[in-house]
Amino acid sequence: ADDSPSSTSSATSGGEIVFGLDEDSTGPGASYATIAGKTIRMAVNEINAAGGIGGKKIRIVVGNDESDPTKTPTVVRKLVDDGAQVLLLDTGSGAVLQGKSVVKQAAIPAIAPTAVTTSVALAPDNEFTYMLANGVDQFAKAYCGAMQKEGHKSIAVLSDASPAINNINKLIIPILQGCVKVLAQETAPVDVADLTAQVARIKESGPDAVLVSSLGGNFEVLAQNTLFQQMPGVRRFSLASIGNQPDSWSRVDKGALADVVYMGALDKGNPKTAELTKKLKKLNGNDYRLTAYDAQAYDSVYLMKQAIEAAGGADNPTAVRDQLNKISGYKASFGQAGFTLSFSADKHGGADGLCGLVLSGFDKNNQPTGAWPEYQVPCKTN
Amino acid sequence: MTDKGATTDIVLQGEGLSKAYGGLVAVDDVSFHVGRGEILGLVGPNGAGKTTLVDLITGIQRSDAGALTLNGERLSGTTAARARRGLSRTFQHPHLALELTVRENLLVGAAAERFPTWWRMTAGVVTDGIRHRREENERVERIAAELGVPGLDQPCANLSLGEQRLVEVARALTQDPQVMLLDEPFAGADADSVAGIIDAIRQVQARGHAVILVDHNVDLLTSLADRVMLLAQGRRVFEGPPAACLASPEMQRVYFGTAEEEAA
Amino acid sequence: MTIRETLVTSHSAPAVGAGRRAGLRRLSVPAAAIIIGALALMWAGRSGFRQDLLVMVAVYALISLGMYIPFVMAGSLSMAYAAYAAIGAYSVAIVTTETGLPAIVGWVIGPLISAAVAVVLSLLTRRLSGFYLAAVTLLFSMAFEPWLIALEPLTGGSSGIGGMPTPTIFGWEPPRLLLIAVALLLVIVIATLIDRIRTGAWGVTVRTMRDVPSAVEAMGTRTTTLTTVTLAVGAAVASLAGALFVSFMLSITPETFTLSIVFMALFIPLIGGQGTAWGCVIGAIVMIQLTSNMPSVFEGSGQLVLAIGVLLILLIAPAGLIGYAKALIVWVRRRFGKARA
Amino acid sequence: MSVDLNVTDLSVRYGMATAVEKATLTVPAGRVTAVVGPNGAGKSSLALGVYGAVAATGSIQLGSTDLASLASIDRARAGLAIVPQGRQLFPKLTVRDNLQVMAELLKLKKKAVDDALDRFPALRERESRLAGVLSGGEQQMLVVSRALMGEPRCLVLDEMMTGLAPKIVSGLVDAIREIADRGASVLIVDPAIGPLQRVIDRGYVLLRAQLSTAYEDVAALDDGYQRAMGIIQHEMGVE
Amino acid sequence: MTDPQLWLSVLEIGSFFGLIALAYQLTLIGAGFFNFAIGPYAMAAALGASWLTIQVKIPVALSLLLGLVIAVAASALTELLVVRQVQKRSGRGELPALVAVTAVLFIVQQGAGAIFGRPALPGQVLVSFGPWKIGGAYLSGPAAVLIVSTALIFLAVSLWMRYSRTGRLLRAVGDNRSAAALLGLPVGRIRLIAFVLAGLIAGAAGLLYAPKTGVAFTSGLAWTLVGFLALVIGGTGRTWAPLVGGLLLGAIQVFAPFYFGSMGPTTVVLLIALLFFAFRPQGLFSTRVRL
Ligand SMILES: Nc1ncnc2c1ncn2[C@@H]1O[C@H](COP(=O)(O)OP(=O)(O)OP(=O)(O)O)[C@@H](O)[C@H]1O
Ligand SMILES: Nc1ncnc2c1ncn2[C@@H]1O[C@H](COP(=O)(O)OP(=O)(O)OP(=O)(O)O)[C@@H](O)[C@H]1O
Ligand SMILES: [Mg+2]
Ligand SMILES: [Mg+2]
Repeated sequence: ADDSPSSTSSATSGGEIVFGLDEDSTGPGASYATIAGKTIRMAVNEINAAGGIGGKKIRIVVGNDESDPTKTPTVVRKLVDDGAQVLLLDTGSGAVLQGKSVVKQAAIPAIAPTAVTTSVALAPDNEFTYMLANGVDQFAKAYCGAMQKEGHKSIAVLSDASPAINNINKLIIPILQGCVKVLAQETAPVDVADLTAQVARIKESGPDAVLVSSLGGNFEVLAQNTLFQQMPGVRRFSLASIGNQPDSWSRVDKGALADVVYMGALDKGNPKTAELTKKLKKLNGNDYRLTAYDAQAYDSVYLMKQAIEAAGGADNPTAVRDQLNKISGYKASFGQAGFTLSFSADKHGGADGLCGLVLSGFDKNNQPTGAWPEYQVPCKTN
Repeated sequence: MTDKGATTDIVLQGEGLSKAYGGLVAVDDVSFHVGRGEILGLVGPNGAGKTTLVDLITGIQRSDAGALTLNGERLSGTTAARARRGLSRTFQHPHLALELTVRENLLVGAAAERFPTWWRMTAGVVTDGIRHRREENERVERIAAELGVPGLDQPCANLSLGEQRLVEVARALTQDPQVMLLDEPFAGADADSVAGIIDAIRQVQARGHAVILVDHNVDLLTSLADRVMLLAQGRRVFEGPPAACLASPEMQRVYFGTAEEEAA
Repeated sequence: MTIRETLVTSHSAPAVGAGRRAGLRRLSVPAAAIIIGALALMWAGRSGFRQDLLVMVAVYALISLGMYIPFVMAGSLSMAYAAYAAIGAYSVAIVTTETGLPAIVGWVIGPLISAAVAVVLSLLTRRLSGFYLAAVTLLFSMAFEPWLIALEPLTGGSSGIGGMPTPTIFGWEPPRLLLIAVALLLVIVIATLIDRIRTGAWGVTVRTMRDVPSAVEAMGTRTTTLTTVTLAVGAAVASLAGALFVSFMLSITPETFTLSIVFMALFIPLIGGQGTAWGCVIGAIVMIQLTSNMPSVFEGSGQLVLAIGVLLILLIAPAGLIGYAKALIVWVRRRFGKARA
Repeated sequence: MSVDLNVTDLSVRYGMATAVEKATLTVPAGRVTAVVGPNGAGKSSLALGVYGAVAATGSIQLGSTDLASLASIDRARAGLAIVPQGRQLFPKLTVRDNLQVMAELLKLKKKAVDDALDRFPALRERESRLAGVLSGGEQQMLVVSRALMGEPRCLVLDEMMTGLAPKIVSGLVDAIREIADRGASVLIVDPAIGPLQRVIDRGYVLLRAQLSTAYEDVAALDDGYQRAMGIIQHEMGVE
Repeated sequence: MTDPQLWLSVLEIGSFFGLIALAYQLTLIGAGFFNFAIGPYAMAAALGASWLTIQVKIPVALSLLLGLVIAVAASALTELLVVRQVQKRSGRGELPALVAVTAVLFIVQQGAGAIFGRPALPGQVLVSFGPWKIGGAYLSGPAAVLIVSTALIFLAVSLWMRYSRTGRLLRAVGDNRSAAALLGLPVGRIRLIAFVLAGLIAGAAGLLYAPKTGVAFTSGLAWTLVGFLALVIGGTGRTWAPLVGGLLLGAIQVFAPFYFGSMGPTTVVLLIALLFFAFRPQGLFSTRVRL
């Protein structure tokens, strides 16, 4: 390693702008963090090809915390030592939460593009930490609308026991209880081998619909399969994960996803989404499936760019942060057409209104069909 | 032959001890006693139940029936509890920590009395972190010298089996027990070791402690013991002074096998 | 005689009371450690990253020092050390954010709670042999995270506890470097103590228990109780690691200390050398180097580099780095001596 | 089938320690040769070295077969059998399986196992018990019985009589005599001559890794051993 | 406990746990320590087979076979290059070997991630049939195959252990390695056989189970842990013990949330395990000999 730590920050401020990227490239979050990481690099290349930010090229320095929160602080400081002037925390929610206080100590603006837990953007220690997606509390409103539309009076919830999901449930279930009866709440460990018992209990409670609340992965596959087998024809709602993890579609029994409505974030009707899709298909081949991770990663880079331009360079991270706080009405590459992102000193979650949320469905071949025709949340701000 | 055998006060007494494994009765209603300064010899053919009896006394095996008293008080509970009340033993096959040195193996015996309760064990962490007791180490060295234990700072794995057996005996001696139970200490020992062990046993005896001695070296056993008990198929078939035992027909029959040969 | 042969034959440890020289040597190792610690502080300087590396070395060293007595010496594999570290961390976090009491209270409470938990777990498995302990503590570790989440009013639930104040001493906020110096000193003190315990009668009893519990039992020391005590001591030490972590990182989440850290900590004593508690310290340094301070070529290879590094060390230096260094010295001396003779 | 065992310049080392230094001995067929010596003299190392269970240098000839170049299993198949000291058996296998393993190793018929069980009534009675629950002496019987399987041409017996009651010992002594009379070479290794007096024909004294020259009868051997021990004691006294 | 669906689940996951535990047990017998890399062997087999089918487009039958080869090779290499070497260098004591296989665990896991990719892949099946409805319960084809294969594998292994020459030698080596070496048993070869067999069984377990939810490189650790638990519950005394342990663990995992769902599944499993160990301190089956 370099033996002169103090030299780095001054050396880099000359000709380039340094983005620090904490990417979980080998840990449990690798399957999605690498998707976002790739798109972040694509966006950076795109900016550099177009002349950089204010004439300065962006350089990325990378760290890998393997979604392990014990490592996150060290990785963040390493990135700072390597001269990072802004940070992208492309790692698990738990890791981002552990990293928050270090980011604050280092006083460098950081966006967590793929974070799902709202507490990432909330106090304490949130002075320099940002996220883009809609807060999950807003999910509940969309679900409520959809459930009313389909006439569901009661639901059951099947969730994994991860802290992130626990956090989400704590926010959405009270709201859901305002519009439907929650008959049963079953949880199981993330790496559970079988969900038959949980589903049997759900079945006994006799709900009109089921909400699967999980980080995706094996758990979601197992949940969808088991629910499909034991309660065929019952409507299932799901969080965003299933839509963002193409690798799980082929792992679910054929046809089992047809009853699922998930909280997507992509709508072909959004011109910026279409534009990004085109770019990525050009880069990665025509089979490429755009995910919300791609879109959020892409937007994160451009949001940083916008803030740095406004601050007249990245040498003063606090100024960049202040400019980030002033961004408003940024047209996002995800969400329904017209969805925007804005930040302020006390709003570090970017989403404006509910239409970052796109209820989406699957067809009989487990392929996503895009925006769900039955119902979408209206795009009014709250 | 020594004639110290004026056994007035009884140290250890067993009453009706029994132990069965499935259908096999290893120890069958055996009663015994051993007094202060007395050496009780235990003989019997292979599989007679000698080791099992020692196991029952020390609590390594639970007896099916019977009771033990030590100095008039009931002796029961775990092996460790009985050891703290004053029993020490050797194993027929040495139980040594092979990776540790001879000194370390002996030190365990010398220090055992310091860790009787969970509280003293916890305190031991701190006190041993600060100070190592010289007197324990000196005791170890003295006993090792008396017995002629070689290679104090060698790992036990580097010793020959005979040397390991000697360490096993030495460890029992570091404890200064009320009753010492030796399971075949002379097996595989050379003349020097035998002499060392005999000396040690005599010293224990001289301090007024009791010894229960199991061995197949009958000459040695009978020359040392004050009283001999003969076991066969778990039962006590004879008990008495060594000379009487050697001369008894039971001994000839079940142990030396001469009577049987004649019958056959 | 090659180094490898030297490695095999120089295993035999020095005597317990090898005389006055041992007394001097006893102090020389901690003294060297203090000097190296001071050099490390100079090396870290004002670089936050390097400072963090030192903190992480201290954290890992403490966790594996916690495992040293029960695992290396007594041979009982507990998987609950992540939970103990978490308990230590949460104690400090809760004390500083909720009660307004000085952080030191958390530093005391955490180890006590951890030790109590270890005692309970060990009592529940006291009649079982080693692997059952591993299984039960494994299940405990798995169940622990949900408990942290469920105890929301105390632990902040799934978002954990953040916004902790930086450590102060009577209102004075000492520089971070000084705090790190204290942390390193703590590690040195504990390593010295444990290393001394190892060769004392208590430690020898514990090590004997690992191979021949029946013999220790037959000498009057209750092995189940002794195991319980070793596990409690280990838990308390590991708990300090958590307290240390949170004092520098200033936040803690339920996902911070997980099973994977236990697996990491398994490596550490073997890397450094299981023959002495200092192996844990050396091992922690190597571990942090392999996981957090690799040249960027290895960036993104994560555990792979670490695991390969561990294997190489096991193969090349079976007695750990310390053992290897010792053998090297013996070998050099012997060659040198021969050359003169 | 009667063959001599000839060992020349056999050395056994553990790391830097030398357990046996250039031992040369002959074990003639039909006779019982003993190696006696105090604890730690290197007797077991010598026995194991001959059998090939520890690394050794030197030459070992059984008749015309060069054993030194063979792995221990091939030495066993060439007719060499050992009673190792200590509990060298498989405690969690039944008595029968313990013998079965050896039979398979030596590629013996099934009957060999039954013959071995019948050698000691105690074993036959306990054939389906685990070897690990036997008494010390019963375990020793199992080990002896195992070594005598397959009519070995050369027997190495290390502390064979330890833990055995006099009744069994005298039976075994007779058995060994019989085996020797059949033409096998027998090497007995023990720290004491004791009850073996009856069966030993000739022997050597091993002292601190050094093997003496041969004593051609028991009395001479006993005498030589005692003198050697006397020398040690003398040295210790002087030191 | 009348819902047949629950019982089917117990059978299904219990079989899988049992197979993993059986692989553990074989190396435990052969080498005397817990081989924590068993889970990753299973994962590597399943992930490799899926990758070969999906990415390399090799026929399913061949890629399943190659999956087994991967597991066997991983296991055999662990023994030859790691365990044997480490034990040769550090002498007795299971600690270095245990730590070494933990390193292997991470190496296989990360290696599989690097080669076969980090996203999860669906498990592959040779022929797909089912699902069947049995008395209202849903039984998928792969689950049926898993259950039947498990029974056959256990039958074969227990017969092999009891009656075959190698099986007996394996037990002997596991029982007392130094005695085995002293007598000249081919210890190295027998241990290698144990590892190869363990790899084979682990690979089969991974391949048979993967169709349920697919497999990702991170599955290895999770599988290692459940297999370990199953083995500990079953005890190591009999060849069948891992299966019984696996089924018992499966039953706990299924029925505990069913009856005490509100308590938090992991806590219930912990409590039941504690109760179980309190009454059955040595697992279900164990062999004890004297000291
Ligand atoms: N755990 C056990 N299970 C079954 N049988 C046992 C067990 N322990 C001992 N036995 C049997 O009990 C009998 C008595 O054994 P014990 O070891 O007490 O004999 P011993 O008199 O010490 O013999 P030796 O002189 O050979 O040492 C033996 O036949 C042995 O096989
Ligand atoms: N594995 C080993 N490593 C190092 N030294 C050893 C080892 N085994 C034995 N020794 C040493 O070698 C010497 C000879 O040992 P050996 O076992 O051959 O003695 P022995 O004559 O059989 O003694 P005994 O009568 O006690 O069985 C002893 O001094 C012993 O300390
Ligand atoms: Mg006995
Ligand atoms: Mg010997």
